[in-house]
Amino acid sequence: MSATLSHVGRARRWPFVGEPVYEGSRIPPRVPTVLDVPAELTESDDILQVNFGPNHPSTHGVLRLIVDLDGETVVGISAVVGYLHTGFEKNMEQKTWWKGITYPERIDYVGYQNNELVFVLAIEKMLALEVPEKATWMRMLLCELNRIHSHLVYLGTSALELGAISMFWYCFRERETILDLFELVAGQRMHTRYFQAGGIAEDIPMGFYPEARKFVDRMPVALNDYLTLLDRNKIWLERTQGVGLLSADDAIALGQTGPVLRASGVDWDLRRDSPYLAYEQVDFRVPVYTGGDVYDRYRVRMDEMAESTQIVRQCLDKLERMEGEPWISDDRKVVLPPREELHTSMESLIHHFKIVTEGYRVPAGEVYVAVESPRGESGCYVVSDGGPRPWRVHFRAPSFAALQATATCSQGTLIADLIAIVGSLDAVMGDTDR
Amino acid sequence: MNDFAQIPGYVSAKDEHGETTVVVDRAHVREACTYARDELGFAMLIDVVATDYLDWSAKGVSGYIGTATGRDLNMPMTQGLQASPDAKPSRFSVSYHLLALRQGAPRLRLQTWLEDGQPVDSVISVWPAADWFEREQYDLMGIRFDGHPNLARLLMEEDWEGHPLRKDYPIGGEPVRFSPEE
Amino acid sequence: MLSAWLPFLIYGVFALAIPASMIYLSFAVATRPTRRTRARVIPFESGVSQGQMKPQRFTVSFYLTALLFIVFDIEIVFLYPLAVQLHALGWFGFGEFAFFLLILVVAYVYIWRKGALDW
Amino acid sequence: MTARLRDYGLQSERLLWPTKGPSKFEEELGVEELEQALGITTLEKAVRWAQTKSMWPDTFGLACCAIEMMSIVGSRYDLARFGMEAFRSSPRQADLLIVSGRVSHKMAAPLRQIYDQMLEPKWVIAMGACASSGGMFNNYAILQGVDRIVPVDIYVPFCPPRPEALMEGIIRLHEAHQAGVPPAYERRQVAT
Repeated sequence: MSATLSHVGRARRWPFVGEPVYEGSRIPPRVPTVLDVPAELTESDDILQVNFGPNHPSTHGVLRLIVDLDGETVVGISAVVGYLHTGFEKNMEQKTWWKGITYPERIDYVGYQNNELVFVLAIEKMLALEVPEKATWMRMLLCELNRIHSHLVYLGTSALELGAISMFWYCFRERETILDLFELVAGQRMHTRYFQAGGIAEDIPMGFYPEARKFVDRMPVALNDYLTLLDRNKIWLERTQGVGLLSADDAIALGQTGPVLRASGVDWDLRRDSPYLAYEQVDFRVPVYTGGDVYDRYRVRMDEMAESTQIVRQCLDKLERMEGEPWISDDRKVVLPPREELHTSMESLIHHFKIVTEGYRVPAGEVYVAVESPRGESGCYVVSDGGPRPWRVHFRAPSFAALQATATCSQGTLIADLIAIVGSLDAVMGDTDR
Repeated sequence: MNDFAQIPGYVSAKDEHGETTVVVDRAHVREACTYARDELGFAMLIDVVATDYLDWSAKGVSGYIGTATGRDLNMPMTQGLQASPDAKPSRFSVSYHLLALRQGAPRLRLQTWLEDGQPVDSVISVWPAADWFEREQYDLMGIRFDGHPNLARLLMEEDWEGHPLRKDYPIGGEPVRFSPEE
Repeated sequence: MLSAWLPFLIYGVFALAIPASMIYLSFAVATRPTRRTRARVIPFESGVSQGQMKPQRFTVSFYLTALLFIVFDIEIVFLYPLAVQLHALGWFGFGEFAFFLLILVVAYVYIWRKGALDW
Repeated sequence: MTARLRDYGLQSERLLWPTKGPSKFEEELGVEELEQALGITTLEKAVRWAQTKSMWPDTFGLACCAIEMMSIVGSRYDLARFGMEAFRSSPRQADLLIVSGRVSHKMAAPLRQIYDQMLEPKWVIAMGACASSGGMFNNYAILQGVDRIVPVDIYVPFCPPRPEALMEGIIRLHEAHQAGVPPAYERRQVAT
């Protein structure tokens, strides 16, 4: 498994694809997401159909896999989703833009900052609103912390499923420090609703920088703990290497993005290839592995955690030099005027009243914005008719595409490997069912 | 960037907020997608989205005079004059968001317009990723995709009637009681 | 005679009393459901079970693995008496034990090479 | 003579908030019903004590509250202090069903089947606003509150509830059961 950490340098081979994991394509011919039981097996009725149902410890959330087993090997699989369909898009059409910002966090409830960011970026793109630099850097910092948080939840739960139970407690120890940082900044551990159309909702509190520094120094040590626990653990290597193979072409054909794509050898990361926020001013490397199996997805996510820690460190350096800068844009048509200004100026009072009662208006048009969330490309397609409410909001869910690869990855594997594969695809059901 | 006129079934193209949208005739969707994938190099289908424009410009919308480049600050908001947004060709729009894995991440939106009940060719043969995307749009918006091997409800229950994301489908849920009297 | 068997008798009484009390308590203290007991009967299939699973045929590889386990597990029964009397038997006992194990190792290597162990 | 529930050993309010008067659910229950429940043999009390100290929850993680429910098992909040760290995955071995997250209509039938397959005595905690009342999703897809299909013992507010909030709910449940309050399905004569 050759590992290449491709640098952010100008010289770049597009897109670097290592030696193929298997020849041809393993996508099931009839329906790409359903693996049919081969004909000769269906007559011999020792095919056992098992429900990896909605309430199953190893499917992260309410995913249901109908698995046909010949003894221990998986010969047929089809995923049933929709058990957590919450009708986000219908609800957001009823809410004004301002109120709608709190919905996207609940979609992908593990990488919630990135989801909120994608909706806010879509609003700002339509409004052609420029955001102060301090807000951009703070958003980037929180999204990277959220990426580490999401990879820690992935590592804790999928290692727990494969028997490495102590990993759960190790990972959740670091996760608690990240949630403390979120709570320090925005007052709540999850779903912080800290991003506003035009910047961030509040200024950065006093004690945030030293706390974040402590975390950034602590994280590499913790990452080293996880590596010593897992990387030379024979059981872990045996259970993950060579399991759930996905070649680069199949990954691109199935619309995979994020760690699953980078583990199959395609060098593609939105933060570097179509930079948003201030990612072009930050130096980080994109881990790419060519094994295309569960082990390489684990290694991509581990390296990403290390890279994200470096990004957080650079954001902290930049932010500490930006004391006293505005943290939200001063365009009164969209952003609430500060409280004290209301007592003195009439216009601010009118703006305040208009924004609070009716909500600010976004010019008519349609926009698609994509962001590199921990699971892959999380996009937001927004159509506005110029009124205070969005006409149509659609979220492109990376987990939705990731689950389409279950049929391709789990061909001929044992049922125990199926748990490792579903864990490695890291699909969050809220994201899949929206 | 080569212009998109050669796409089979090409109707019109527009460039807004830095995104190119090519409107394609409903009957040529599959050829257009194959052309986009093979000649233009859009290797990845990111998303299939259906939008319902039922009574889109029925009631006026007082708001900013939205210009192509976004809001025009010195043009005051319409004081009460109901500016109705521009009419749409027909009720439903199905947009295919494509992404090319190349330098600069070029993106393209292939858009087709159709009325209620008109089917669209499925693009599963072009990108296998379209399987669930199309099933979801069929389930929530009621767009039929011909040639889809397994077009069934994906998110809602199998025996659910109606397509929830349509504009004429009620939001459901319950009226909120703010006081215990009634 | 009784004194020789007394410890065994006490051990037997305890071996009977503890499981019996558990069984009795689980009936005496349990609260019986009165309505909707159909759900108790059907198997738990993570929430979506339609009813009794139709009897399934299991593939032969399960049977093979079970047999191999039994073969290599029953030898423990022969080692218990040896362990108890090892000081009396001395080196002769140890030799017998080694020979006994040698046969088993040969059998183990045979089935290993035959590939009966991998699924 | 209306004896307070507090006199029967419910200490959680007193510890946390000494000046607090009787909590709402004491009035809701009324003393006579409790009097009758408490006039029970000591074996019953011992059984209640045993059941309280090893109430095993069912891993019923639905949405964002499941992530907070997971962090309760973590080392900082540590549900093991209440004898509850063994999250059982099958309802046969679970006593407590923590409905953590929003319940969609498609998930209602499996939820009800899992609740039926749990053995008595069983309890339900509706964790979070979405499980208690549908939360901010008042639409076609979400069940407006899980008490439409299962009798609920404890409602935990917030979205998502902090681990401390869920533990407050769990402590309340333990104290109520220890004090003799019957589970929800008996109190409300609902199908078990």
